[in-house]
Amino acid sequence: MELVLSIGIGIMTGSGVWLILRPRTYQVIIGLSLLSYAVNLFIFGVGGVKSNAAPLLGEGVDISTVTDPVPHALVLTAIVIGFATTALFLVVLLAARGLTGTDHVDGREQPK
Amino acid sequence: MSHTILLWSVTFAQICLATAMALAALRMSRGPRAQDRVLALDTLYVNSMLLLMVFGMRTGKVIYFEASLVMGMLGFVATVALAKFLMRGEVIE
Amino acid sequence: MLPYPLLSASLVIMWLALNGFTLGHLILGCIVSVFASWGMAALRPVKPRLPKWYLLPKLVSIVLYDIVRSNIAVASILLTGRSKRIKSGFITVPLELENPTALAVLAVVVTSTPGTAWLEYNSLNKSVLIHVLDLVDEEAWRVLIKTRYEALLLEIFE
Amino acid sequence: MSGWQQHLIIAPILIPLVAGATLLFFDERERVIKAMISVVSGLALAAVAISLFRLANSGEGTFEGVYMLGNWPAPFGIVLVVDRLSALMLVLASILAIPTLVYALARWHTAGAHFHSLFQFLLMGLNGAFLTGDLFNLFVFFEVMLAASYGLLMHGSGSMRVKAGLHYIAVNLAAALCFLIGVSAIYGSAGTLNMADLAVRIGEIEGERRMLLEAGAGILGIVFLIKAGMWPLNFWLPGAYSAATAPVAGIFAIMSKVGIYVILRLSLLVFGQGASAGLGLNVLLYGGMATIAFGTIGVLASQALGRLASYSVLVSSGTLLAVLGLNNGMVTAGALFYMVSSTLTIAAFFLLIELVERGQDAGASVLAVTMEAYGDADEEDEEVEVGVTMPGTIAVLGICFAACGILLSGLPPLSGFVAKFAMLSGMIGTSAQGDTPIAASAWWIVGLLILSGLAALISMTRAGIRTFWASMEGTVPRVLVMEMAPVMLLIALTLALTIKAGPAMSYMEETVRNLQQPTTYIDAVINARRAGVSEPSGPDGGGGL
Amino acid sequence: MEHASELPAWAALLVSFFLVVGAGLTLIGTIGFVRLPTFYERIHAPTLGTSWGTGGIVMASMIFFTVLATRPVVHEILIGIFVTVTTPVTLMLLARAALHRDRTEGNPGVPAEGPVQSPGESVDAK
Amino acid sequence: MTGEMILVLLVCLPFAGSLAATILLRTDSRILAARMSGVVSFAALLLTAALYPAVRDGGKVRLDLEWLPQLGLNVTLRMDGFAWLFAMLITGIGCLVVLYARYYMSEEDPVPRFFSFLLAFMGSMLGIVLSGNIILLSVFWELTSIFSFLLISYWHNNAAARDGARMALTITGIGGFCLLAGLLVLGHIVGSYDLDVVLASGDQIKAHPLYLTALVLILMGALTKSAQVPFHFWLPNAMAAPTPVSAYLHSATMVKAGVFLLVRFWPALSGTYEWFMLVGIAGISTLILGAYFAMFQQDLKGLLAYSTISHLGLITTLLSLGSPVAAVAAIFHMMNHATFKASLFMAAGIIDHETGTRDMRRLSGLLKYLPITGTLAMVASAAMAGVPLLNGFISKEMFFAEAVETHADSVLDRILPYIAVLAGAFSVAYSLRFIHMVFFGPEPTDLPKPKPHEPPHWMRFPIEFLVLACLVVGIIPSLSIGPFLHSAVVSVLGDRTPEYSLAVWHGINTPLIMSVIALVGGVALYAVMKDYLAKCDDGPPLFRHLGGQRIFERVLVTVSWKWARWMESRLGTRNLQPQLRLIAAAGLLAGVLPLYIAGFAPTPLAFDGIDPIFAAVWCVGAFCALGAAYQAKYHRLAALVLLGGAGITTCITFVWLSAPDLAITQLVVEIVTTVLLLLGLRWLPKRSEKVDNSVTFSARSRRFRDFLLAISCGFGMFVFSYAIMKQPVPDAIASYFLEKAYTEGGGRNVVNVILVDFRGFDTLGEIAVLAIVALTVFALLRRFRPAPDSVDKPEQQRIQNAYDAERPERSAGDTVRDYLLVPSVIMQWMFPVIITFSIYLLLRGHDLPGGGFAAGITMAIAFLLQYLAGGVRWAEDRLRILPLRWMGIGLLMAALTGMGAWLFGYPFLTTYSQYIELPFIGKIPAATALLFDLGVFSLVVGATVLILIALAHQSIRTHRVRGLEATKAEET
Ligand code: NA
Ligand code: NA
Repeated sequence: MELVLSIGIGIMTGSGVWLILRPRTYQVIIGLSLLSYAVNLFIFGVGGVKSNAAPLLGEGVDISTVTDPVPHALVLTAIVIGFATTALFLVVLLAARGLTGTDHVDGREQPK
Repeated sequence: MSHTILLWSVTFAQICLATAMALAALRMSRGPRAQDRVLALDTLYVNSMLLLMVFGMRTGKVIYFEASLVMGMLGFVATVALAKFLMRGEVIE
Repeated sequence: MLPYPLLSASLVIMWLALNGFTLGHLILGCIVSVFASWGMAALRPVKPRLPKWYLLPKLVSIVLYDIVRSNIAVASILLTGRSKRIKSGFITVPLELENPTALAVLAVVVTSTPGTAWLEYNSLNKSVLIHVLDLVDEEAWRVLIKTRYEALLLEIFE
Repeated sequence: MSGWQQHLIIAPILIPLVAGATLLFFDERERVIKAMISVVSGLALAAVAISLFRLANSGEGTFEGVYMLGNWPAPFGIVLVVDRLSALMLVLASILAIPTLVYALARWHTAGAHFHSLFQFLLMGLNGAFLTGDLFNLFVFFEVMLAASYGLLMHGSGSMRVKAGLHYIAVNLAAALCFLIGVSAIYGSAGTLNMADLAVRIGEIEGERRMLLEAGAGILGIVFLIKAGMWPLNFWLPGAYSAATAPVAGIFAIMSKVGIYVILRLSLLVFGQGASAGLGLNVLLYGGMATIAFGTIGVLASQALGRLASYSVLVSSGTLLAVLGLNNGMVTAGALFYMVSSTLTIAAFFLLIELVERGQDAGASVLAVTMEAYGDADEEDEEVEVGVTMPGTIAVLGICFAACGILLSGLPPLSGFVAKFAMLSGMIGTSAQGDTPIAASAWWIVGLLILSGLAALISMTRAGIRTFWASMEGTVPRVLVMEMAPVMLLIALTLALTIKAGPAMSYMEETVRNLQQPTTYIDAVINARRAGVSEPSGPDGGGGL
Repeated sequence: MEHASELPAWAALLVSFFLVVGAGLTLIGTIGFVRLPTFYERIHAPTLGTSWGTGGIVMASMIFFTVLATRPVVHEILIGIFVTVTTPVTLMLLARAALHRDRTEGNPGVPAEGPVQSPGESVDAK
Repeated sequence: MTGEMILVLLVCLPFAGSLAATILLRTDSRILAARMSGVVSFAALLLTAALYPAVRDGGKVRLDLEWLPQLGLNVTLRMDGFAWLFAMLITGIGCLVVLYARYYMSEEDPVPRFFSFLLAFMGSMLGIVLSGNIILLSVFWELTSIFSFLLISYWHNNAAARDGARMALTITGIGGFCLLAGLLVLGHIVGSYDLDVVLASGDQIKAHPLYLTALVLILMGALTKSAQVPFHFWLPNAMAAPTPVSAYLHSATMVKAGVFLLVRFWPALSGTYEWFMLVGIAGISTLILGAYFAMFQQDLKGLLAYSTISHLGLITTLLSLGSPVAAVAAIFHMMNHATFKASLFMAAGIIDHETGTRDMRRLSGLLKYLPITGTLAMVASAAMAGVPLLNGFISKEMFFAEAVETHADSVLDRILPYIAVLAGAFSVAYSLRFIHMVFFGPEPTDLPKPKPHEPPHWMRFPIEFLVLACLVVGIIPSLSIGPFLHSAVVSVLGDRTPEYSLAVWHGINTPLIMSVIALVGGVALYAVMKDYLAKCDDGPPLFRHLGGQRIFERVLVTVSWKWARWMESRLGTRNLQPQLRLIAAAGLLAGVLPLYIAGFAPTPLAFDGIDPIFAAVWCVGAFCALGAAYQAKYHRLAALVLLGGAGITTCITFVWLSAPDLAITQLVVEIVTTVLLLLGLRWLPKRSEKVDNSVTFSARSRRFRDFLLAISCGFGMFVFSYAIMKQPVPDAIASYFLEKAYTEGGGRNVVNVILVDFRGFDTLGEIAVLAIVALTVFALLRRFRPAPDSVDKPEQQRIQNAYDAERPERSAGDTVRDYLLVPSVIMQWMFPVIITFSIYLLLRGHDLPGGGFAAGITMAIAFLLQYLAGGVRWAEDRLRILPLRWMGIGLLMAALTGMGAWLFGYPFLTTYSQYIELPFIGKIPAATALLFDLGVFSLVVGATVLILIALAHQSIRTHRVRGLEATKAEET
């Protein structure tokens, strides 16, 4: 499982990094979203991955077998903050596009 | 006995659904037009929802149910927005 | 207080289905459903009248049956590879239904049934454009929709 | 600290939070109420910060300033810690907040929506970052601070601000991702998020786990270096700072110091010793020197005053980084003094620039263009009468400008000189231990500091001559007392810092001594007692209370 | 799947049946979705998954958990209802959008918008 | 009054006077400012004089005040004989200059400012002289630079004054910084910054390996300040200053600060070979070059400036020799030069004032008009030329005597006598020229002010006084200056004080012969060059076009402007892509380097235990991620859809790996994000693959580089995350949470308990972030202006509207109405359902997956759906959502819940949970954490709705704007 997840994280990171290095604001925002998926999964994976061991207490739940809940809480916070910042970045890129007329990240078309 | 039967059927179901997801993803990337991709996303949503339900059965836990419910209940919102964007060029008028 | 009793009841049922049936949840569900139906009231939808709501189960069972049948039909088309040979097409069905809710129910029925898809409703001439996957006999489809579903819906909603 | 006093620790976070939330209930048109809430919050903050400062300074190396949120003991819950360093930063932040706020009240707070809320949230983020003793909570407060800074940076809108905002946000989002990777890697390899606990555990971690921890710490370090503005991760800074409106740039003066603060805190608390300490120190040292060099070049190359000021921020950051890289207690104390001095200076300078440029046609017209073209035609902002021609305006502006120039180039008699002297004295002066030869790196820093001072001198005279003597012919800028007073206050503070250099430096030295003795901090955090529970990490207390 | 060992055989068989049917139909639908040549035909394929595909798995799950917990577990039915109710919305909106696009681009094979065509007049999709 | 108090008063008084003058700035109190300055400087003079008894014969007055005692920087004021002599010079000439300036400054000048700066300068100069701490000395040193800058640029509308001032500040500033460094090194060597300690540690200093470093740095300070070659060129350019400034700063005091410093540290630093070479070369070259340049100046003040440079070179040369007698001569010459040069400057100022020019080619025969001034100038010039019976003669004789002595056997030493004579001859020549060309010869013809006459008596008085001093000292040196000089010498040289005599006549000896040669040679030289000099261009023949000023300006502009700009553009960037590239690379490096150094061996891959279904799901996820990356440029919608696919994979992963909370949250966020991006997509420009497919080589290589970086980052993250996942979290804090979540947190869902209780503070911060972002979005969008090509309605709408418009049976908007007729019914009916579901998520959160955040977003989706179904107008007609209220209430509720604990004496956010027994219903959990979660919920609803709605509003807003524009166009 770790292998699959970490390959997935790697691919998402690679795609995200590629995109944030592109010149169009839309590419950057997609890249940032992909990167935040990757990072969220990374945080999540740090606690060790276990299937079917949700940290929910109840009768018959042995707390030594459930997964580490801390990374989950961290990911939740990270998701929320990621959502907020994505929204913000979107609006800023729209505002920039409106003011500069271009969707280039630098607000002007680069000479080729 | 029932364990074996269930194991096989659950595994079969999961394979089917995973394959279905892969096919939906294929259509998603192939298009050819935007509406195909959007429809593929919707299909992917449904397939994943089903996969998660089967997963819930495999683990015997009902706690994963809400995730499926959210997909079933709210998944269409994104697709509606996409479809409306295709039709009107604008999501909220 | 309860602008949509049927809705409120359904929401209570939904609440109980989600939480399990206990007295506490019944009370809580009632409170929640009241809030939710106030929300609905705020939207001021065209309030559907359901004089013959007891016919609904009939509709449901017909639809369920049809869905099973068309599931098999479509699945066999897809499985046997007939998909290359079948003739699909559009049909226009004039409707008498006007109530939007009833139209919505009809749309759900048509679309949920594999093999038919509701494409476009034209409010001017009150007709609907439907796409049929295996269009052998147009008129048969038209009749099917009008008699099997529309008639029943007209009965329920008017 | 006991009773109500104990809750004082969280007040620097809650006051702006509540103020910011309360402000949401008032319409944009109710400017007076909004301004009042904001100012009252600022004053309350300053009062709290000063009381905490006095409390922190009263003890002889003892810590009582640990606040366990939710009454959960460290390392499980989040703790806030007040020590000399964080108290100093709190005071600095609130001292900066009041003048900038007053300045903004003259006109800028109406240039866009929700200025006051954003301002309060920025203070909340800053104070939280200074107080928290938890790595992930630090991330959260960084985000609070940054989110507010995004809003404030683009306050007033306009093409330049939005473009700068786009870059600023993109860079900070990338940094935030690194932050998360770093923190979670540290959690994954050390099993804790509490800084004090981490400091305890780090000694016991070995093997592969330690390598992973170091890698995580390295990635985390990049984040703080980005925030602190280390070359080559600092190109966002001049654009962002120079595009911001004056009061915003003024309060931003402390933002780059947050990165420095964290580096100082973590490097001495957690990574003070061990194999990886050396590498990090070298990065700070050489990166800092490169930053000074780059900042110096930028100061020289800047035509616009805003960019000059921004590059001065870089010089200041570079100086601090390089000096921290030397890892020499005496010098670090000087660096703390320098940090305070340069923050005040840069804030004053940013506030001043707008007033000075108001007299110039070019600057004023650029401003007018942005205000006209991008202002909303639908909601006519009523024309605010900006300033009146005061007698002696030019003279006062000129004196303030000269004071900023003197401060930036580290000339006497203001605190810039004392700060520079304190650092230099630690590197090559009497404080550099008698017989050991002075390190080559110290010489390099000395050279760079001298060059940077010289560059500031050349650039500031060039700019001053251009603005005051060559172009401000006849046009006297219209400046309000409300705008001038904050600048003068900040400069007066640098003067006070000069006069009281002795006591101030004692505080800094004591601060550094505390930082170099992390066990006090660690013990205070780990052994803090829960309220209502007899044991420090007592038995199950039943239902919470 | 150790937890399922106590399940009686009849239930296991029933569950398996619904599972296989549901998942199978979904897969078939998706295969059709990939293979069918035109968009208007493809739109039918996923409805296999949203109708009895979902229905089968919902049934399987309900039976499974009901028998296992020896109390009625019916909340899955909500999923069925919501999927049934919401899928038409997306399909309608999408298909109409496609229709509009085809009409604007003047693609052959789509009926023109306007007054009702006389009965019997339909347009061949091919 | 004690000596200590006098010291403090002496330093403070001028600054206080300066402040007072600043306050008088706006008043028209020219005379008042001058009078006050006069009183202040005269009082300072008296105070200084009063200290004489204390400093006579090696006495000292010393005062210590703590300033920065930890670092050895204290306000130590210390006066000895030498400092006294200098202080007398500063205050005495200060008085005279104030008096002179009172008449010199014109009506239009802002006189109070002038006196303010002048007094401040006087204070700084006194500070240098009186500093007993070398760092304090450096403080005052820099202050003199600053005030000199302000004084030179006094007439700042004159470009020459601005440039001259800047040059002076730059040069002396460089020197000042070096001096500070040098003094610090000196402190390092000695272990103290106390002047007395430093002066007592000469041997230790000279033996220290850092001696040369300290020496060079200190000399940089001294030589720049004293305008020694090659730093001399600022002084002639500083002549743009008002003449009182030139007289005071550039002859008597500030330029003397450099040589003062050399004298001050003479006991500690001199006497080594390095000292001799460095100081000697500078001094000798300055001596000769200054004199040579002075001859060719056409500007009166230029001539005096170069002459000053030359005389400072003379003093420096004397100090370089390392012999005590030479040091005596240096001190003596400092005083002499100050007297005659200040008077000459003032005379030049009068000439300028009366004739309107300082160009010697235009001046002629002025003696007729200015007989008294002319006479005084002649005497002073004679002193400058070293004519017997004047003070300049005596010190020059001493210089010649020292020049012939052998000090350190070297070429320099051997050529010194010849150079000394040559320089003497030059100085005779330019002195003669000054007098002859200005006061003699034909009637002036081409004066800007044709009728010059004598100035008011009190303006001339300072010159008279100084000339008188030249005469007195020149005739009876040992009776006049003798005792004071002796005190000074003793205080500097201490035990090494030599025997010297100040007699006018020492008999016929080598120095006298040298003097005669110089005098005769100088007269002859002038006679030969007279005609050439009367017409030639300004500046010496060979170097005329190679002005130090021009080189300086050129270098300054090149280095500080052109190079800086070039380097800024090279070392920095204003583009985003390189910055992100650097961050990615830095992050990669920061992660890899520690691993590499520590010798990290990648964890071997374990293929067992992989769930193939999970792997298949990830195949889909990876495929979607790569697809999104591939399509994002030209097929934005495709990229968005593929991003959704990647998001679904993430969700499934969360479910699969036991994090149902995360899955739910991720899902709802995913949905809202998709809608958000779609809302934004409408405002982005069309992009077509066909248009921009011209790819250059550089673009391609850039792409390849990015590709490599992306692959590396991806691979790095793969290795890193695999390694870290394989490490079980050590003894984590997690077990505590698992143990206490139910017993003390009152919840079964540990994740939620962490969120609202254990780490509720994080959540508080996180919702604050959301609130802030919503506010920012709102504020930004209020001023949103779409790009011109996006203002129009989308193409689809235009076509559909046109279609509706064409047909008589249809009305506008029919298409969209029909389009949404059926779907909107279902979307409306979903509204209460989703609300119910959101409340469900909220209430169960503490025990089961859900929670305030997911519930809030779900609620927001319910609202969003109505906007989708009916449009903005329709929805807002029905739903009055006040997002700001929701946000405010949410934040306050969360904060107040936390504060509630205070009432019970617990810290912020301490929760209280209990099971409440209700009739019929049974036990229900009641935790304050739920209130907190309710706050979260409220805030999230408000913030999400605010963001979405603010974006959605842009469409109708721009339509409105367009409508307004259209009507405006019709009207015109
Ligand atoms: Na269908
Ligand atoms: Na029409």
